[in-house]
Amino acid sequence: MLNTTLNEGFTIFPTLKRIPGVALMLFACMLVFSILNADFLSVPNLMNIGVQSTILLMISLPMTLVIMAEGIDMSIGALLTFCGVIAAYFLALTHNLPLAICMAILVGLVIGIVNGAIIVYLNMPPFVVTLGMLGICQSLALIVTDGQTISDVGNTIGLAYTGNFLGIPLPIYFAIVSYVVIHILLYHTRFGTYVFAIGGNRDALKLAGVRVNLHHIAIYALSGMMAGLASILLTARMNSGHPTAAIGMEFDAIAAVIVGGTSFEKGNGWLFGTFLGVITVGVLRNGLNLIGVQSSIQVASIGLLVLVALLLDSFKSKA
Amino acid sequence: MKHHRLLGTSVVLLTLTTGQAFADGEKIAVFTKNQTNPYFQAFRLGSDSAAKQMNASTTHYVPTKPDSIPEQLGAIDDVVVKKPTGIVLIPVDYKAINPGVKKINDAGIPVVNATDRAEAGNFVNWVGADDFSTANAAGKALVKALNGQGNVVILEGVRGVVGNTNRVNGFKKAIEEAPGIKLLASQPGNYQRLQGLQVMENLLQTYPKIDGVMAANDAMASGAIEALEGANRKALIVGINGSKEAVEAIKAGKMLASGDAAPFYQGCFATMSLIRSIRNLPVPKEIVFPPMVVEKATLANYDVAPDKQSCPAWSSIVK
Amino acid sequence: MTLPILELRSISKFFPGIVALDKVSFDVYSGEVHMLLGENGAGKSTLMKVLCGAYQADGGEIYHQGQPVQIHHPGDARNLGIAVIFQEFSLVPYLNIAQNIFLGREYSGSIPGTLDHSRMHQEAKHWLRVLSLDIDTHTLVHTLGVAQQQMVEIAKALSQDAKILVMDEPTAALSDRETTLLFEMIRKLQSEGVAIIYISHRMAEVFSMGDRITVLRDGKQVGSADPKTTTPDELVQMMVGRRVDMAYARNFQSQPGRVALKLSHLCSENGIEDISLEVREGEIVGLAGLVGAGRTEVARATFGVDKVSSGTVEIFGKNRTGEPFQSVDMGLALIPESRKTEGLALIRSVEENIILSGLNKIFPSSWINNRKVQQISEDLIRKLRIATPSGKQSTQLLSGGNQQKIVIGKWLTTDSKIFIFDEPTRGIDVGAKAEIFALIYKLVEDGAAVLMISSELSEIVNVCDKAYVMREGKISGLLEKEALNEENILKLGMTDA
Amino acid sequence: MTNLLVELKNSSQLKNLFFRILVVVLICIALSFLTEAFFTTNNLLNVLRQASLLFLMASGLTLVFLTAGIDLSVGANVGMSACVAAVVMTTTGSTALGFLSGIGCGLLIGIGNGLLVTLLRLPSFIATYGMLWILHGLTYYFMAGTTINGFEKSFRFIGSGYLYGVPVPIYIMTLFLILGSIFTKYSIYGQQIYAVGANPLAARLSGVPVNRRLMLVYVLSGMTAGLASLVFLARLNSAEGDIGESLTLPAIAAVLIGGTSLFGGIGTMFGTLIGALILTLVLNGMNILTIDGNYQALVTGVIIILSVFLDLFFRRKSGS
Repeated sequence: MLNTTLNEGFTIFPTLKRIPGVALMLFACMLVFSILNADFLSVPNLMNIGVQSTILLMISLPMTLVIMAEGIDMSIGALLTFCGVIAAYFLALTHNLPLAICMAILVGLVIGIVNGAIIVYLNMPPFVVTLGMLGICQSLALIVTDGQTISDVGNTIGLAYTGNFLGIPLPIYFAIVSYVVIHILLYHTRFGTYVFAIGGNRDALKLAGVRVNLHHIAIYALSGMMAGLASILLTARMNSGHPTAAIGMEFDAIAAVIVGGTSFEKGNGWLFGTFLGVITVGVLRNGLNLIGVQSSIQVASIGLLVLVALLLDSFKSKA
Repeated sequence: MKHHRLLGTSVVLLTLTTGQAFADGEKIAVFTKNQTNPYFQAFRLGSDSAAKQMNASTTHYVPTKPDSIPEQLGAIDDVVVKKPTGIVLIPVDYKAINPGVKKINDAGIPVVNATDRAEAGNFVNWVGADDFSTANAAGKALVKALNGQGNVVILEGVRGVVGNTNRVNGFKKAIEEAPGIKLLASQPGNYQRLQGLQVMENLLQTYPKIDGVMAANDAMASGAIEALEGANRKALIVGINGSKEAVEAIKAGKMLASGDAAPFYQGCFATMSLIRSIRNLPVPKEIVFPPMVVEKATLANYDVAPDKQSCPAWSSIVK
Repeated sequence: MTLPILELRSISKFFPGIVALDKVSFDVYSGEVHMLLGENGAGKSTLMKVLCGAYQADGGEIYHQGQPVQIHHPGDARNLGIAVIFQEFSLVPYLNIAQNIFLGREYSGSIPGTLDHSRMHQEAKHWLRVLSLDIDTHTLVHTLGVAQQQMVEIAKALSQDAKILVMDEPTAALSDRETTLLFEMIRKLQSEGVAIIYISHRMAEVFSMGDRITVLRDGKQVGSADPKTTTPDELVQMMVGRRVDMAYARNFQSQPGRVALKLSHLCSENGIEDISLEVREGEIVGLAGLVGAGRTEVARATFGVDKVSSGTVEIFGKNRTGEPFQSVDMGLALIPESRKTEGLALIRSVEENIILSGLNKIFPSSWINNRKVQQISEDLIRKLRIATPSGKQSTQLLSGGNQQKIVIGKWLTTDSKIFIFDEPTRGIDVGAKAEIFALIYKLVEDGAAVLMISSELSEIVNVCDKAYVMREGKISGLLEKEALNEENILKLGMTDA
Repeated sequence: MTNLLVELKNSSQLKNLFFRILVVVLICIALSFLTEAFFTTNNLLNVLRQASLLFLMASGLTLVFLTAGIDLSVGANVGMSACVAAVVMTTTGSTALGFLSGIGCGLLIGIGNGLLVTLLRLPSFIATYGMLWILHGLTYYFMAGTTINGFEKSFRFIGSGYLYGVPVPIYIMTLFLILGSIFTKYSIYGQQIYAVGANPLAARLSGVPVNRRLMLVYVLSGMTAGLASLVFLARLNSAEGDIGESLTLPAIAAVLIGGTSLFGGIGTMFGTLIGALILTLVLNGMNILTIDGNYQALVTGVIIILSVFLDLFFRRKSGS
């Protein structure tokens, strides 16, 4: 009976067993890097980590919900790329920022809904559907840009990434807002409750007379929409649209979610864990760069991070 | 030998007052695109060698995912925090890098641009080979060998990468100039060996008579060699980069020529220029390595493996 | 004479290969407790699922206070004021008690779109108090024990202040105290005019609680009865039909041989303590007790599924250690409680399932000879009278009885000497039941040792040579010869005895 | 009633397989109408040879899928094994040693994955993903951006040689297809692997040594990757770090298109072969029709979704 947790609100204070390996890893990394490099704990550097983690965080948060609902979204990286290209495309075309943003989010939303609809109504494995969608988005991005970089986007959108408010970079606000919003969605709304239920006991939800399918699709819609939103930052970051910018990011997101203690089964999810997962990867990359560790070692250490974090968990659950 | 050929080359020179500074031990951050392409390895070795000669030290930053723009931008953020004495930058994408360059400039860190010419930003100078004329020279070599008669296919690199566009155009120019040469097809092989091989295999099926192959890099060229051997067909092949394997292939008579972008020398002189400018020594605004072609005649110059080479004296090249 | 609040007329429901409900008519009035009786697999649960909108009836009509109504969707059922306490839990493991109780009926908070957690927790607390259940409503249900989960189920149903309350064997997992509590609740609700449909096959409850009794058998309605005028025996007659004795017919005397299975002071990580028992060749030993008393855990620990924390399992004097496959090599066989989740690879064929356990023994070369596989499976299909068109049939298309036979048949391809049956007849129609027992007897006559777990006292009493009774993870007694009767089992099994 | 269902099922299984072959045939017919260059012995052999590389990677993966697992490290495995083999061959000059080291490397990686999944009970998806990064890191580190090339003719033979006018990789593919099918269908291990995938608990309670079988599957997958790497090596005559990476997702796609279920217990080697063929045909067709490369991923994606959908559709229709 150790593992009893306040399920809404105070998830930031997990009970003993819920402290995932990732939290320990994060702590360890912070410790090591702050010893090895003076700049690490400097405010601008911490800002850096935050800013760099934002995009990944924005797609990992909804990915948490998707995985809780015993699904997976392999298309998110390609979708992020595609939306970014769309944003850049419309900026170059009309130089109308709001329009571009709307289009990007709209495209993300639509593709998310398509994913969800196929998965729920045709009752197909999410992995397959989204893997197919991955290819489709990849192509669409190439087709829209014909493989070129779209850089005629003006300077307004760039501010979304470089600009800051009260001395804090805008992306940080993006991150905070998306976290808070999705936290509320998950822990303080019907939708959130049903996310737990769809993964945990879909029949129970049906018997409770809830329109399960709609909520199930909504999860993927949310995932797509967040990708659209994040794509704004992606485009802003490069101040251009590039057809292969975020390819493969879905894996980073999935890894962050799993490392954060969300499991593929029974709707067992933890949003804050995902946050930790994302930050840990960010800290690791940043720290290794500061120390100037060879890139090949960086590659290996990311793999180690993922495995060790999970091993810590599996040992804890055995102990 | 090779130095002699370079002696003759005229280089635009921007004279500065030669105020000698004796400070050394500069920390140089070198950004390349990926860890797998020999081209960048040669570049890294070049800059290491140069730094060693001038008592400076280098740290290399390579995306963990090959050619990942967000990662390169992230690394730049981290490095700026670290405030190295100077930066040598090969942008993954010449447009998408802009925000990164801006960040470096804002931090007041001197930066040299190498290989792919960045769209904007203040650089100490640009060091690179002119992809267009290099490709054009290689193309011309092929045309010459074919006596201006025959069918040719082009294996493109990654669509949308400026280097690739220039190389392909260089090839096409060479073809246009020779009325007897017919361009059958120009298909992307994404600089990948396997893709170059399979694309070539498939093209061999469509076209019964292919006399020449122009590949945008040596990896695809050697892929093409394998494809031809596999199909028991003969064609003259040119590639670009003058890499070790190309040199061997040319020696073995499997390959006609390879346009030499002189990555090692680019590394050398990019780094030298940077250190020199830091020490207030004069540096030219541009160091462009003139088109050179590795072929039977010039093989001698290329017999040294990159890791055995060391940088020539600054004066031997820049007059 | 008022109208029944709910009336079903000749409801039918078909599944591939089975007629689950065959023209069942059934009604219930406000303020009465209508007992729905029947063996497992008689169609009670199906009928209930039709009531709550989980299934669509394939025929028949439903009337609510005389008005014809359609129940297409659980929502419809709720609108009619029907609340259900399910047997297999309808709880969400990683939601807390309050969220589960109000699943699908959440209270909105002051900020539009958000939830009013505090209010839900208050009400949840209220209902838990009513059931005198002392748990924090923030507890995630996957951390609760079976009994507690059942109580949450009940709280969930009660909190819907339904006009019609359907209970599917609500006491199955409950201790005595909880049971009496539940009964008090039912009386109270009854007095408030709630109509209660109570599904059970426990005589005691039927007579203490029921106002009316309807008996189902094999999906058919075999009759109604008034508890005041009928006797248990009559009901049993109705429930199992003429075959009542035949089901357990045991026409041989067992000659116990040497000790085959010996547990001494066995403790497992799943909460069984100091279990010691013996099973000899040629005898059937029962393991009785309430659900949750730890009988299945004993089986799992013996077979090596759960880790043994202390104590020993001896098979013909040899110590058993390690994984199930090692137990199998030592001649142990387990027919698990749940066929679908533990017994069969449902998407694979009958053949493949039957052959699975025997593979090593039948094909020592580890290369399979399909003709031989076919022979063996066809042979077993014939011997066990498994109703399947062919060995190639995928097992999920078969009825429960036939599936169970396959799970048993699996072990006839090995040279197992000791068989542990965990609820071998759960959810099987009476005919198949008889065949299964015939099988068990056959095994015993051939000198096998059998340990049988069953919740149906009559089975233990009629089938076993002796029986151990468990309570709260410990063995509370051994009953032999004339001492082996239902009263004694209940006495030893009762939590507060 | 059940009789009818069974007939339906059996017939649908036929339909199911038939449908896959049909797709291949249809693509072929379409292509041969579009260009005369397609339906030539040369091109067909060429397609088969390209498919063989994909199939070699996918065949091991199929076994993993049968146990409801996944192996994302297969591409990285190919890369590393190829480099190891190349180094050994160039340093010792012994083809045999290179061969062994290549397969050995794959095997070790397989063991690593197996341990992570069985002993430490990590979800295969994440375990093999972590493995992927580690392998890449090590490979990059030791290769340091160089490529090794120029191998013995005798070795090159397995990749680019011909036997009776047919490329050697095709023989290897056929061999793997046969061995794989025999292993899955006619060995008790194969049977047990299906059972483990279909219902691990039931398999365990039926006396199947589940962990050992899982281990076996990952080891085999690793070894196939190791062997595939050798064929790659011999084919490309050069080794570099990311040699196999571009084929990881296609290999997974091939398995899925081949009708192997993500949830385990269903699937065949032959299906995977067809999956590989379909993917290769699409690319080959687009090349010889010189269609813009931008559309390749699109077509592939659509094919993945469609084929799996039709597969499920038929299976559901069969009432199971």
